[in-house]
Amino acid sequence: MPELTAGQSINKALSLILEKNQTAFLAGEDIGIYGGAFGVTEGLLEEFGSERIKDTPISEDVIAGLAVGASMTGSRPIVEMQFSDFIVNAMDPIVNQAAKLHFMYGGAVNVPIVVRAASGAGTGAAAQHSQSLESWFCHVPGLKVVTPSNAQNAYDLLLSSYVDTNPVIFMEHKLIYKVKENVTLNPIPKDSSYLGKASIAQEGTDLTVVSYSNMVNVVKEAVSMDELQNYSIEIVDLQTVSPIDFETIKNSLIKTKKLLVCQEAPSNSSVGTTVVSKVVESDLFNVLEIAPKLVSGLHSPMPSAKHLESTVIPQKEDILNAIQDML
Amino acid sequence: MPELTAGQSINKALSLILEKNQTAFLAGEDIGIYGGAFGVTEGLLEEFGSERIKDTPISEDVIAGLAVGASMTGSRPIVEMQFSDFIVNAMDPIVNQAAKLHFMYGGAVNVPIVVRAASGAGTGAAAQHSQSLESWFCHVPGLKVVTPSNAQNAYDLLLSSYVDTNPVIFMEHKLIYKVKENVTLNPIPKDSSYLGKASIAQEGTDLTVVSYSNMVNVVKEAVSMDELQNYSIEIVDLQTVSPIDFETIKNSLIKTKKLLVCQEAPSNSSVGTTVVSKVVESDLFNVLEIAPKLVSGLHSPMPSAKHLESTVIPQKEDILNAIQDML
Amino acid sequence: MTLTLDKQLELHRMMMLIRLFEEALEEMFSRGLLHGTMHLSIGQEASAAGACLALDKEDLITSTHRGHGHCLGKGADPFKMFAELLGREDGYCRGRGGSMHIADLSNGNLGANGIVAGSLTISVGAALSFQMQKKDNIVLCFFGDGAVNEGSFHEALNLASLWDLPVLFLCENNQYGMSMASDKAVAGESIASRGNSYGIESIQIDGNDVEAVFESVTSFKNEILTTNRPKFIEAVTYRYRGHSKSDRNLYRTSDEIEYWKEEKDPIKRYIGKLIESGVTEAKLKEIDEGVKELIRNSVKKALDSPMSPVTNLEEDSYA
Amino acid sequence: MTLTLDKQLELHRMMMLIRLFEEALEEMFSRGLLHGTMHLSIGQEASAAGACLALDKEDLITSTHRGHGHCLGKGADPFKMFAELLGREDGYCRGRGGSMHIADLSNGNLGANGIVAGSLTISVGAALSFQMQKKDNIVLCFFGDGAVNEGSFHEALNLASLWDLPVLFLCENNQYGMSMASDKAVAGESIASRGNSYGIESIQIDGNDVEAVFESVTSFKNEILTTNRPKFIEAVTYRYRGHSKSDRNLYRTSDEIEYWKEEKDPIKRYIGKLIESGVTEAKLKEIDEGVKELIRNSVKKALDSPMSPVTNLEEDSYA
Ligand SMILES: Cc1ncc(C[n+]2csc(CCOP(=O)(O)OP(=O)(O)O)c2C)c(N)n1
Ligand SMILES: Cc1ncc(C[n+]2csc(CCOP(=O)(O)OP(=O)(O)O)c2C)c(N)n1
Ligand SMILES: [Mg+2]
Ligand SMILES: [Mg+2]
Repeated sequence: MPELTAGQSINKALSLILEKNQTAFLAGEDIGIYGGAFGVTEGLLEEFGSERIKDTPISEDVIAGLAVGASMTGSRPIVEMQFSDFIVNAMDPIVNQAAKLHFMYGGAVNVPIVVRAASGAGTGAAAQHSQSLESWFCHVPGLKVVTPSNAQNAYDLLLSSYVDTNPVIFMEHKLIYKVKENVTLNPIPKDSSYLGKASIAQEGTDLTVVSYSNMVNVVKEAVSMDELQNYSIEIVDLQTVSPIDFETIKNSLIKTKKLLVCQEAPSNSSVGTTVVSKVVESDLFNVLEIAPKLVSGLHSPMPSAKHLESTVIPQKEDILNAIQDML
Repeated sequence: MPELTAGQSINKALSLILEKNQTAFLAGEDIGIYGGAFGVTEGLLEEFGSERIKDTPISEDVIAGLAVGASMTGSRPIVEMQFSDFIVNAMDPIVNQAAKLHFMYGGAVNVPIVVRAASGAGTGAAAQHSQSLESWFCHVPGLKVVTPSNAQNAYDLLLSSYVDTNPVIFMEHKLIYKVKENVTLNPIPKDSSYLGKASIAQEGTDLTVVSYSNMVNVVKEAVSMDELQNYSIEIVDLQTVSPIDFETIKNSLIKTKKLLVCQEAPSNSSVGTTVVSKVVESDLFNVLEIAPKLVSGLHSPMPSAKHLESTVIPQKEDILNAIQDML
Repeated sequence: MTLTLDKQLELHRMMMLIRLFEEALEEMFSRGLLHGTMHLSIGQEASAAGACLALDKEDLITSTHRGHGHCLGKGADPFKMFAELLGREDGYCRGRGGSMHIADLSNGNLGANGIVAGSLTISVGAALSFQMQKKDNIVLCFFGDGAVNEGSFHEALNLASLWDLPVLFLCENNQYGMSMASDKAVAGESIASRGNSYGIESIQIDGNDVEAVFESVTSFKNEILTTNRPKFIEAVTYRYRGHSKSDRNLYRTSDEIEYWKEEKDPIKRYIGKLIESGVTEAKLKEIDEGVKELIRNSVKKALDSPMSPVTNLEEDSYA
Repeated sequence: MTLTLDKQLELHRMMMLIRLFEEALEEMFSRGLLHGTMHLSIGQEASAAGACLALDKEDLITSTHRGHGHCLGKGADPFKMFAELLGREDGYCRGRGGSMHIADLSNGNLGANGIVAGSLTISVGAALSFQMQKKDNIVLCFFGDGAVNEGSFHEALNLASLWDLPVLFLCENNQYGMSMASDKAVAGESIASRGNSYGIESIQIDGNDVEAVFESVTSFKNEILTTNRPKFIEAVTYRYRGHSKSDRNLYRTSDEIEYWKEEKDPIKRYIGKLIESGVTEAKLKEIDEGVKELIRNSVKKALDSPMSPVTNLEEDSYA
């Protein structure tokens, strides 16, 4: 079991996909010789050649658009947005085309594409290179949205995203590129049923914290702080934020009766409000003992200075405070 | 007090702005001689000339981008997206530029632009011409998002959006272009304090229905159905969906203790989940007598056929059912 | 290039089919049978017919909001098209797409598209598949003069040229994007010169001369397959009807419309040419009657067919 | 055009200031004082200095992720720039913008931009303001060779041409967009020919010849104001450092880098020229010492200045 960062495990997943599927290819900016802005595609050009690892001009719209056209005609594209912030330039192919064509053409076509994007803050890259935009895509019928939190689920979720017959937005938080862990290199799964399944990152009985992407790691740190050693806290890692696995959330809440949701993105119209809203719209409204809470990023662009940046992103202390308030 | 559709009242507001402010101008596709795809800008070219009413090529990115640059240099642009669906092509100037520049440049610049867009379904225009995308922009710090429901508030809200010093996304539901009502043609307000204020479309004590845009009108129809004549239902028209007026929602819920939210957009990561979530995160959790409910559009692209389209958009009967369930 | 009589009659028949199909739609619209709007290509039949009939079934097209002609040209069944516009289960998209969104994969039509320039980048991706699969086929991408000013156009042409993709860009320049005259919307010399600026060989042709369209598509297809370079055609044409059903035609004169109808109509001109070359009026009449009957029967069958059932649309949204 | 000695020394001084400013940044970075990454323009000083010094204060510029030189050229205070990168209250953006997002409105700099081609459409809007306000000023829009392939580039140039806007597009072609060689990314003849295809007069110049840059910007500015037409300059240059701090430079040879450093360095070349034309080494030394002292003092003052206080950032997000 190799020790890998999420960047490296994604690299392994990509390599496996490319090796097993001749119709698969990658396209994106600086994914070839440069190996990707975060090194995720390092070595793949050497291994698979420039026919399969396609460096593009700085043209996000056609990167996503070519994926749509290629996927409709028997190819299996996996394309990269260097920073998820640049996906703004590819919204038409993703939202008006990829998401809709299957439905709009009455089921006549499928658009199985994976759009990988490096997302999130914490690297001092400021307002235009630090956003967490997954919530937008959750609002769009026809898309699936996947948000790994570590090297292992990044690997497994990417394989499942590839296997899926729908367009998948795959958001890779930059900070998970930096943490090493042991990764089991599973084979490509037969189906994509792993998508849409949350995982229990930690079992507990006193409170449920629902989170996703890198914020799961911050939640874990918070929960392991001394102040909380006498409590039993369950952490649900959504893994896929569209569709959301409400079954797992429900089972957890029946046990804990308390809901805290944590995310890096700002709150309004987000994954977090979806979780809270869906929970209280259901029977769980009567199960919850206290008001649910949502800890999220400030409603502010990301500042560049480190001390300001960490004001905008929830820190483990913020999560600790929220948990303590609820216990 | 003239009888006007929302299209006509917006036309009056635009005309007043252009008359009083030499730095104001309009730009967009077919807004000149054609008068706009929905006739909203009819007559303005004749009145103000092509220097002020600027027909553009089909280039949404530069339409929004020129607004940003013009607003930073003393002009006051009001630009049009012919259908709000095309705003996908203008996401960079709106989201990465307009929304962020004021903050990112440390307060050194303001970006007072208004982006008008014809939004929503009900006209058989299918998946790529029927979306309600306001929720996306609510997720973006730095933007305000305005969603009039009738000719009067469309008029007043547009004037306030113009006066505001921030970028405003102004979503005009196509169906409000079709309904006439008496409109008071108020002067341009001194400040934009009307933004961010909900209005009570109907007072009541048994249940609060929070809605916005054209869905307010559907809610009104539902509430006036025979089945509900013995109940007293309060209807809150948000008017502005970013920021949301929680004060008004709160005061209403203290009275009614029951919350129903209705919107045309699909539920996930939406205005509706924001309202539900914020309400139950607050003290109101203990005020609510029953679980809140969110009636929203299906998580599906919009189909073209009339009978399928009306399956996706909440109909007054759906709202009636939801209300009856809650009473 | 000399065309066989059969091919010539096929070109004529296809133009007639497109025209009568859309005239039938107009009538259905005025009878209140259609929900929504539509974009008619009446007057522009030569580019759709000439281009599509120059392709093989395995060649692909991408189309636009004004796509009925492209769809028929590529072999679609008018019954299933009428059914689509009427929201019937037998429609190409089971009533989910309507006029602007018909795809017909079995005949190589990747679909109409409601987003101006939305199909440009899609065509590039499809051409990439052909290249990777080493197929001897091309993708023909239809778009209007208005699409030329979208950023997507730029990115698509640049990439197609850089990557030597087998795509034939075909701009149907009907001289207006909605109300916007194309010379007020496209800076620079001409639309074809835009194509050239990406290193893509580009020509301007009379888009109302069906044989000219057929011939240039035929020869460009061959060149694409032999030289591995994309190509670009600007086909100059004209639309008689408003942009869509809500157009009051204020941006052009009725004289201009009349001129094109009288002097440049692609069907009228081609009939003249065919008769000059010896085709009998009777022969043409026979063809036209056949088309009329096909349209009549298709409309009837579509009106008689069942509405699309209300299924679980959320499930239908995912493959 | 003959430049005054004062102007020549100003050009030299500005290039030195830009170079030493960025070298100081590099040092601060290696000492761990800077959060985040940055993009250095070392080797490209001539285009920033030559272009900016050809403008009036009231002329505006828009800039890029690699914008330190543009900012200094337009008159920014290095202290406030260092302070910005260090997250200090005295920084241009009060620590909210950092390296990629410095704006300096008082000197006519509308701001650096982290989005490739993000400022193209903004420059068009600013030029529209000038046109509407009937001002005799231009907007100079800096962008890289990589930006030329974005849809925004296309839409911005098309509109600037159609509307006769007073904007001077200045492409700093340093031959790479990150790892992508510009000739693999830009189809067609050249970047300048792209400009021409929109009907915008375009020239290619040696971007490492500071006087050539100064002179072409000066004369194009005049032409823009007299002819009311936008113009386009492709300034060929080269960056010595990696794209950003994480670049391993695998996509180019060290020979190539060395060649540019040795043979084409804009500062070295200009010193040679000045000395040839009679400027003394002592004079240049005096200038350089002045710049060094300015940098030293600015760094010190910035390091001594207070961190940006944590205010209510949600409130700061709205004007
Ligand atoms: C991105 C986008 N912008 C605007 C529109 C609205 N619209 C639909 S068709 C059209 C005109 C298109 O002109 P052209 O490309 O010349 O095609 P034509 O209608 O003349 O066939 C416009 C503005 C759209 N559908 N998509
Ligand atoms: C829309 C967008 N896509 C991609 C990037 C990532 N990126 C930043 S700079 C750069 C290269 C830009 O090249 P060029 O325009 O030539 O400028 P240079 O860095 O050479 O000065 C890339 C790919 C970005 N910032 N914005
Ligand atoms: Mg046209
Ligand atoms: Mg470059």
